[in-house]
Amino acid sequence: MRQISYREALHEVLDYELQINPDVFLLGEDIGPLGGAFGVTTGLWQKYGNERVRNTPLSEIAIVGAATGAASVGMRPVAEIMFCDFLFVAGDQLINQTAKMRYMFGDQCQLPLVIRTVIGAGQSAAAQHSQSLEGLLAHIPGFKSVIPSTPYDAKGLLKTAIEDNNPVLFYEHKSLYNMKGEVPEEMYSIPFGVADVKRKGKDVTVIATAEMVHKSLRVADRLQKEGIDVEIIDPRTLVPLDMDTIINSVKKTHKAVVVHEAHLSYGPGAEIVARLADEAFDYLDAPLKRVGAKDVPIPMAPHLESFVIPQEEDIYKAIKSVVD
Amino acid sequence: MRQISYREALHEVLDYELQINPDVFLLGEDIGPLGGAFGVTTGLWQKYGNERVRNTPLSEIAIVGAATGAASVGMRPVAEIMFCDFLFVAGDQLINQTAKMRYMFGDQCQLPLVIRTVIGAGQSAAAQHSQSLEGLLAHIPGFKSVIPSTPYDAKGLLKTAIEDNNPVLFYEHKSLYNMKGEVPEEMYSIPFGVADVKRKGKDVTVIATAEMVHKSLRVADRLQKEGIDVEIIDPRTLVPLDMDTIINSVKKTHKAVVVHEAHLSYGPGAEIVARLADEAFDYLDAPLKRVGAKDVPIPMAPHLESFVIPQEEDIYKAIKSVVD
Amino acid sequence: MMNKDFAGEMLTTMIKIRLFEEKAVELFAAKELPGWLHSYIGEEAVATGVCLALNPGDYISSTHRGHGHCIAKGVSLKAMMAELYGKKTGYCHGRGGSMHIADFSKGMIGANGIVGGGIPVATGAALGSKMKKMGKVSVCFFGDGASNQGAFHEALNLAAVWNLPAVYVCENNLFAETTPQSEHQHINDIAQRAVAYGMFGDIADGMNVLSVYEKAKLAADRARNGEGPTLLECKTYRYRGHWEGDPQPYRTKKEIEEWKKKDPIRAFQQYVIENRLLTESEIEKATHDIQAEIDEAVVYGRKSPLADVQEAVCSLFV
Amino acid sequence: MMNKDFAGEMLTTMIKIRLFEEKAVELFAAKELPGWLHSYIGEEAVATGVCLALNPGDYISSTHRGHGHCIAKGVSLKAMMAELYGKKTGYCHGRGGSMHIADFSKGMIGANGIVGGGIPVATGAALGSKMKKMGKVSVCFFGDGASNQGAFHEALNLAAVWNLPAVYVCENNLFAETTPQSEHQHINDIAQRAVAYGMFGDIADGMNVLSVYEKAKLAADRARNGEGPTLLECKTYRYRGHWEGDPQPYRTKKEIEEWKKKDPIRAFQQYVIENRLLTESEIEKATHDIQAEIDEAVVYGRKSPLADVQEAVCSLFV
Ligand SMILES: Cc1ncc(C[n+]2csc(CCOP(=O)(O)OP(=O)(O)O)c2C)c(N)n1
Ligand SMILES: Cc1ncc(C[n+]2csc(CCOP(=O)(O)OP(=O)(O)O)c2C)c(N)n1
Ligand SMILES: [Mg+2]
Ligand SMILES: [Mg+2]
Repeated sequence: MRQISYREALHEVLDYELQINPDVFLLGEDIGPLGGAFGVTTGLWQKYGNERVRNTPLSEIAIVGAATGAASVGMRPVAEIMFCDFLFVAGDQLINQTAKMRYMFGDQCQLPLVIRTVIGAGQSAAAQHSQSLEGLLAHIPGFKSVIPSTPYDAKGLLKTAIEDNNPVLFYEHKSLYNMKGEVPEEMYSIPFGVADVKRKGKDVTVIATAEMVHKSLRVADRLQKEGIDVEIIDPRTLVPLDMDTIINSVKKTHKAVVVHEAHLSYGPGAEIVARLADEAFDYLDAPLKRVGAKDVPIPMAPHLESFVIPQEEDIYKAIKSVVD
Repeated sequence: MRQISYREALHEVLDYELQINPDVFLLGEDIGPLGGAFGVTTGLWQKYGNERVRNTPLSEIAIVGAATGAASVGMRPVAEIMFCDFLFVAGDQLINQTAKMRYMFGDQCQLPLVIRTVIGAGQSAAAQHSQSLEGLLAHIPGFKSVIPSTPYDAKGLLKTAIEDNNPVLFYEHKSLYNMKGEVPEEMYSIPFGVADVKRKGKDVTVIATAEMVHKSLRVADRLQKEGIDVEIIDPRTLVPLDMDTIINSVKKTHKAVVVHEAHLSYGPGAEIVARLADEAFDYLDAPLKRVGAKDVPIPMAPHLESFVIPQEEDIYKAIKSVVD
Repeated sequence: MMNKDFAGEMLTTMIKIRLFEEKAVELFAAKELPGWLHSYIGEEAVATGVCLALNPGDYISSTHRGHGHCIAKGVSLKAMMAELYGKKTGYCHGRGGSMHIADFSKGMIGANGIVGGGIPVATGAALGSKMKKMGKVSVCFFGDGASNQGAFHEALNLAAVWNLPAVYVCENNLFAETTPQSEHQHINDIAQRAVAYGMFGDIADGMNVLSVYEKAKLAADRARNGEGPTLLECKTYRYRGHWEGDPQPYRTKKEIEEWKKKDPIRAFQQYVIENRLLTESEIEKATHDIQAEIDEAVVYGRKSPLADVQEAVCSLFV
Repeated sequence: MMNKDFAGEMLTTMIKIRLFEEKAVELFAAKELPGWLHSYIGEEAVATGVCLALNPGDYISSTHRGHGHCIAKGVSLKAMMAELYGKKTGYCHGRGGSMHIADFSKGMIGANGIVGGGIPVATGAALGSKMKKMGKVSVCFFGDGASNQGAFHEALNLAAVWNLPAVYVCENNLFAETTPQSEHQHINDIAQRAVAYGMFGDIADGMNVLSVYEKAKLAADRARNGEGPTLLECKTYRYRGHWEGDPQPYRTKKEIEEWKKKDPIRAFQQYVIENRLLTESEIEKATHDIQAEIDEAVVYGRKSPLADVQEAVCSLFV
């Protein structure tokens, strides 16, 4: 099958949806002539024009509010927030308007909107441009949360996101945009709430998201040589969360390690561990481990940044600590 | 000892600090002549005047920013955000400025500021005035998070908060303001990161916060009659989190239930469970349980609100499920 | 513009708001209604003047003090009252209550407990209307206090630069909760903020329904004709506390009494009588009918069943 | 006002910024510097004119495009360069990098990666100064794009109503990243936004250091004398891309060349020579010295040790 990048995979879906559905439109900062800070919308403004691909003022509150209001009256906006670090400029719109509107008003409207945003470190972009904040809004009822790790998943999940009639948060990892992988030409949807087993194994279950899937895969190769067979599960969506696949794996391996780039404490991995500690308790043979960013703002200097962000060595050690 | 309310306990500390420390000042919406939406600052504006007790415009971004900037140049502001639901109007200030400023700038300044805010349901105030959002910012490195459950704790913890040279989030539960309890006349500080055992017991450990401490205490009384001896631990601060006290209890009881009013999924309780599932794994005899609000926006109608918010019956069932 | 029917609609709308609010206040004091209550009494001319200047399909969004806007937009008193009671038959099935009434079928896209929170959302509705070429205007009500929120600023800037069919109606009642305008902003006329966006700004006498109507009509027409959004400030006053229970340490009885002299309903009633548009007995009859409708709504609210709890936790997503 | 020393300081400050930026751009292109870089080249007159109008203890806060502000405020080039290199000896021990330089000892309370994010914080510093009666003015730099953020609105409103000693310097370089001003706001003069706060608004020619200095002095004096804050718009232009690597699809080479004709350094150099304040050889000598200082800073940055990783994760709280 042809190989395209994560960026191209996303771009294909946006292009397709703009083409087939007049209600779909894009809005965000610098998504027009530039094609967005990470180039996902490259060429779309040229193709669909000002009305459908809307460069906004530097106003995250207005972006989220406009998308929410437009969705409530029948449009299907796909908004881009340049970095997830800026989501909370519009924190109130997200938490108190977007997330609650449909439910609070007694199901009077649908809210088909997608908010694409960018997570992750690795570019020495420092504390305000390197966070992985996907855990925060997962706690707020009313959002679905998607976090793809491969070009294939990116395409199928974004398709589903745009088809969904509820607010969807879509977290793209900046280090993955150039990553290539097999992606079918045709359109397809990947249902939310279906985890993907990225590697089959029998000794230990690793639950990882975004770039950590790839770091974990490399660690698994290394561990294979040591005779440890790692199963890697990518939940792909945090809300809804496919605990069945995770629990089934743990029933087999009896051990689990959760890996994410978000900060460790009060992070999204805690939820997965907590559910395992309840729902799969009887199958567990070892302490449940988590690997996440150290609990400090992400520093700029590359050696400090790497130290704070989970590295393969950290994942390796965590897995070893439960299989030994 | 004399009994005073949670509200009065907080008020005493603010009054005292305003009196002894010229750098301390209060700011917030309607904290002046009215004394705040919940009356905590009653009389302080009259006593200390406009400069020290500052009624602000309806501008949460400005409140948090002003407090942060003033703290960075040597003041010790105590800001009030009327409801925690409004914290994320100032989400970016909190997450990207207040939390990061000191660390990101290489420890060049101290940031002694306290943000007092109100959590909790129970007043049929609906989805935008009833949340318990203490878990969200606990995930952001740079804040200490305090969540007192009694008048005694409220006083000692607020004193510590104002003495601290770092940003402190101080969550007051609206249903507790009128609660009375023994509180010494003199000033005292309760160190952060020291959990309090609210009830000694040997059969099961309940970790609860804010109003859930009291609901759990009532459930414990009921369970005592059934021969189940519940230990109740109130962490009092989420950051830093006193896992030692919690783990020591679990070493004795081998079972734990975490109870909070925040939404269940991706909530603060997940962190406590996750740490137990790692650090106390060998002592556990039963699945780790959590009780939290159901994952929908808080509805207004009293019967719906009660159904969504954890009730004694929910706590009772969770405990029973692990001791049976 | 002024004929008998229209004058009648204006007057009865204001009376309906006043009587509904008086009843709500009474029920709340009797602890029949759960939650909180922010009364609109005194400000009736604003909602009425604005909503009567709109087409039926136009959008409005509202605030914590939203009953007046709903009523002026023609929503059902029964479903409103049922919502105040927290019943299944209420607009939000009891989930929303007083601060969160919406009736999408009438273009009322929601009241809001977050001050200023509805402004960007209403702006989005205007965007939707424009993109779908629906010809609908989106009106956003908010207070003087709300005009200090970042959300106000970002939304109005967007509306101006995108030339959206929106009207921003600032109900300047001189207080944000307990804080007088002079303490929360260093300006008198909030309409001046329009300058910051290159937007048209205007001021209406919010105690005079004709003044509000005239300015709102102008603004709505401008919006509909693609001439861009307007910031319309209506100078008004609330007679009761910020919320029911407010001790009101921030103003005097005298100040309130002074404002009551400009009562919008009394003034307009006098006007229609003097101009022989309506007779006293016609007004009496209409008032009587409204009272009956409200009483019926109360009975409906009281008698309606509660929403099912299971349903309430199962409908987060479509 | 203009004497030899002062003219010299103005000119050398601008040259120092220009040369520092040119060096940083060069090092970045050579991949010696990690992270990102937003060059201030073209806008030197703004930082220089404003900072020279301040007292040494006054506060400034800055943006992602912050090197010029830092240099004009007199911070150490060595510690700046070391920070760009991500070294232990940098202002932030390598934690901050280009977008997060601060030097509290010089009143430089921080650059910011969040557009508009520093405005409320700088307002807080002004509040602190006022409450502590420090007599310090707090200056906040930000761009045209930033003036559309809610944070801008809330902070300026607060400063106006509390009469804080603050100066809000909007560097209108006509673009927010790739978006021209005309697409992000429906006004030309951002200074007009002062009207919305009952604040004094003013405009300076941001390519003319004397114009900036004069207006900034006025604003700082007003602030210091308790006459309230000012919104000072400086019309300027950046010569390079938004960030190093920007393909710049949004403007033409010709437009850039037109603006370069108004180059603030060349213009002021001409002025000082014509007015016999400085000679060409004095300028040459000064430029030479600055280049030496910058080269020294580069060596310092290069040779400095890295920060200790353990320390970096152990100092979250005081
Ligand atoms: C973001 C936010 N901050 C604070 C509050 C609390 N609050 C509710 S109403 C109100 C005053 C609103 O004033 P204004 O906008 O003038 O409207 P009015 O009540 O006068 O109609 C305040 C502070 C809120 N609901 N939302
Ligand atoms: C809140 C926020 N939104 C978006 C960005 C991304 N961003 C960085 S600089 C910039 C443009 C800033 O424009 P302006 O304020 O005019 O400053 P200039 O770069 O022109 O100096 C944008 C959109 C950001 N850093 N912060
Ligand atoms: Mg008001
Ligand atoms: Mg700019």
